[in-house]
Amino acid sequence: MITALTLSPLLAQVGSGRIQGGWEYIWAAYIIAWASLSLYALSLWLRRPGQASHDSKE
Amino acid sequence: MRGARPISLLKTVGVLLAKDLLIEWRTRARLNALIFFALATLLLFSFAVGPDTKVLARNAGGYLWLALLFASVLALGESFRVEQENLTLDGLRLAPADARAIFLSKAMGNALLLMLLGALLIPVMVALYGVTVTMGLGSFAATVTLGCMAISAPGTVYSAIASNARARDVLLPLLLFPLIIPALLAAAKATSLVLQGDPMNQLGSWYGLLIGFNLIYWGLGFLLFPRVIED
Amino acid sequence: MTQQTRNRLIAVVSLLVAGAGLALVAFGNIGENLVYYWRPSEMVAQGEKAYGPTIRLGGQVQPGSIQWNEQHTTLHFRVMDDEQPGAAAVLVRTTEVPPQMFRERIGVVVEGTFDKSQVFEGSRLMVNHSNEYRAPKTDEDVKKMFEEMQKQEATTAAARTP
Amino acid sequence: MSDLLKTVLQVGSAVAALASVGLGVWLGVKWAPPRSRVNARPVLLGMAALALALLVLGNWMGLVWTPSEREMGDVYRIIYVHVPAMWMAMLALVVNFACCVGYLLKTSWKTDALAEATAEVGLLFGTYGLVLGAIWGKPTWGTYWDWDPRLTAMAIMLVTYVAYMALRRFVEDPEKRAVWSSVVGIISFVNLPIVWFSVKWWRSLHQVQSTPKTVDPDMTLALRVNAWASLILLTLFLLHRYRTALATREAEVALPEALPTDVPGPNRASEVA
Repeated sequence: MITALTLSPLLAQVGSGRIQGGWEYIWAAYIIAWASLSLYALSLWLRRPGQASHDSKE
Repeated sequence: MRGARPISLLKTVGVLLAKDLLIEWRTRARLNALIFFALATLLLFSFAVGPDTKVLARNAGGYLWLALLFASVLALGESFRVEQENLTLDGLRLAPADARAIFLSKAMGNALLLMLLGALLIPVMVALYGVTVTMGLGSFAATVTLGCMAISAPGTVYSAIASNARARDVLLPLLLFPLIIPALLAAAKATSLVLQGDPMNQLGSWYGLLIGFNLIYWGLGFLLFPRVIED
Repeated sequence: MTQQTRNRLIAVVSLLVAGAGLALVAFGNIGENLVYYWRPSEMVAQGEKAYGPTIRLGGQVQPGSIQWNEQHTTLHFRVMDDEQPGAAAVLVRTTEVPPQMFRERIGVVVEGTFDKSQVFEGSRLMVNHSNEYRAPKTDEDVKKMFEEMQKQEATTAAARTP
Repeated sequence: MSDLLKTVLQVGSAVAALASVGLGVWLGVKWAPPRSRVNARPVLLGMAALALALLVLGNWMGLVWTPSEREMGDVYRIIYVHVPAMWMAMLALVVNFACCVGYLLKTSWKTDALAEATAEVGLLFGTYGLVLGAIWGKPTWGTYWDWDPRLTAMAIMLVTYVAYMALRRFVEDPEKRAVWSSVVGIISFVNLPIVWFSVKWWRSLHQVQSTPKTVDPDMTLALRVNAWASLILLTLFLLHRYRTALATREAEVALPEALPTDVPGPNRASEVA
């Protein structure tokens, strides 16, 4: 990601004190959050009190 | 316990501790194995790091405590296995010995064992890693005492749990290691400071941290241990 | 005293011991001393004892002290204790590219070594953010600022690519 | 957005979340035993839909509606997912502690099942919250990870709860498992206040907790909507996990051959049913 091309404008702004862009971090964060939540929801669904064991008892 | 006149807690602790130490003394082979294991760990670190004596000397405190930690897992695991083989733990509970007395005696026994181990390892470490000791023996003793006590209190509770569980050899380190990272860190740092000198006067604070962890773990262990070994 | 009250008493006492432990960790002045980073004044006060080991130095960037050499990507700046006049300050030299938030007066933590030359050689430069989250003055300001920066970027990038 | 709408959003999301928690508790009592006659489906679907709607709204507010930050630009938008996750993790682990203490004081499979649920869900939120924090750290601090007191304490705490979950897996006897894991849970909880206060007690790279005073009102509102959405999700997760745990417990106690012979199985089963 950090090649000379992307680095050089970065270097020019040392001391500006403001982050520009960085949307890739934001997307990564939001995607990880949503993925964790939905994967966990899925795992809960798969582990739901089983019909199988339930039926066998009755 | 019911009805019978309660024997003083401290007295029970004394008796049990004497019993444990006697067992330890009579089965010296196991003790020797433990010492050998810890020494081998120290030696392995020096092989793993390579011949760079500067690195070895700088990290000596950390290696010492890692060796002690690994050895402690063996020692802690053994301390309840001994009781289980002959069902003595049940016997003790029927005696009736206060479960808290069992905790105190076991934890103190383990701490003493670890301190002995530490006392043996330190000269070896000094020789093996070529470190110079800047501070006195007193600070060394304080560090080893506090560190070993911090390992042994939660270690005793957890080894009582793990010794009855499936996969106990995995479970004890799994439970114990994360919990005592802060104590281990403090002990390792304190040891480094004792070895290399204490430019920023941090030693007292690391001791404070260790004392704090000791109070927490000994208090909680004392409180909760009876529930661990009840049936 | 019955057995039960005695047991309860012992339980309470052991809880108090645990609580005391936590209180000691919390308020035992441990944080004052056992620190994640040293302030410049503390480090300087140690004199020669601070020379050599890898330490973290933390403080604020002194206004007007930032010197950035683009060719060699070396950065010089001074880290000060606080804004008060006469506060201790230490010169830091690093070849790290600082995070974008780096500016005058911002909190920094530098990892590195200090020596006789009184220059702190930073091998790692981290920027500390406060717990304040504020919108810029107006949206227009931001837009203008971004446009200017982008223009500047474009020119510098063009100048650098042969 | 007008002030009135903002107030509606604030109050509305709070009421929705708190009502959902109430509903969750009620469902936990009525519906969680697997053979319960309560048909919880409409309520659950409603809560899930509400959570999803609030979450989408909150994320939209976080990503689009709120202004960028003075210094951090857009990167600060990670706050809207990082902070609620950490809050929920703390909340779940506090409930876990309460359950551990509760179980030792009064034996009940329900407490044990809830302890299992809270530890797992707390671990989920804590873990992804930690990952988000690391991602946030790269552009702002300049590093993903550093061993500052906050980060170190949090990492240690998460690993202790991983060990807690492992312990639950490794012990077959449900009664022993419940007692031992309660003990381990109580000991592990010691870390939580240390994590929370570490930024106040010690110098660290991590900033101290923000308050509404230090955050612009719009940002606070967006953060709140996200947090309330997370709270509903937490309730739903806990509810389902609790139900699963309770069913497992019931099955374990109902099969006498799975137990050591000296444990009185039947009266246990009757207590659950």
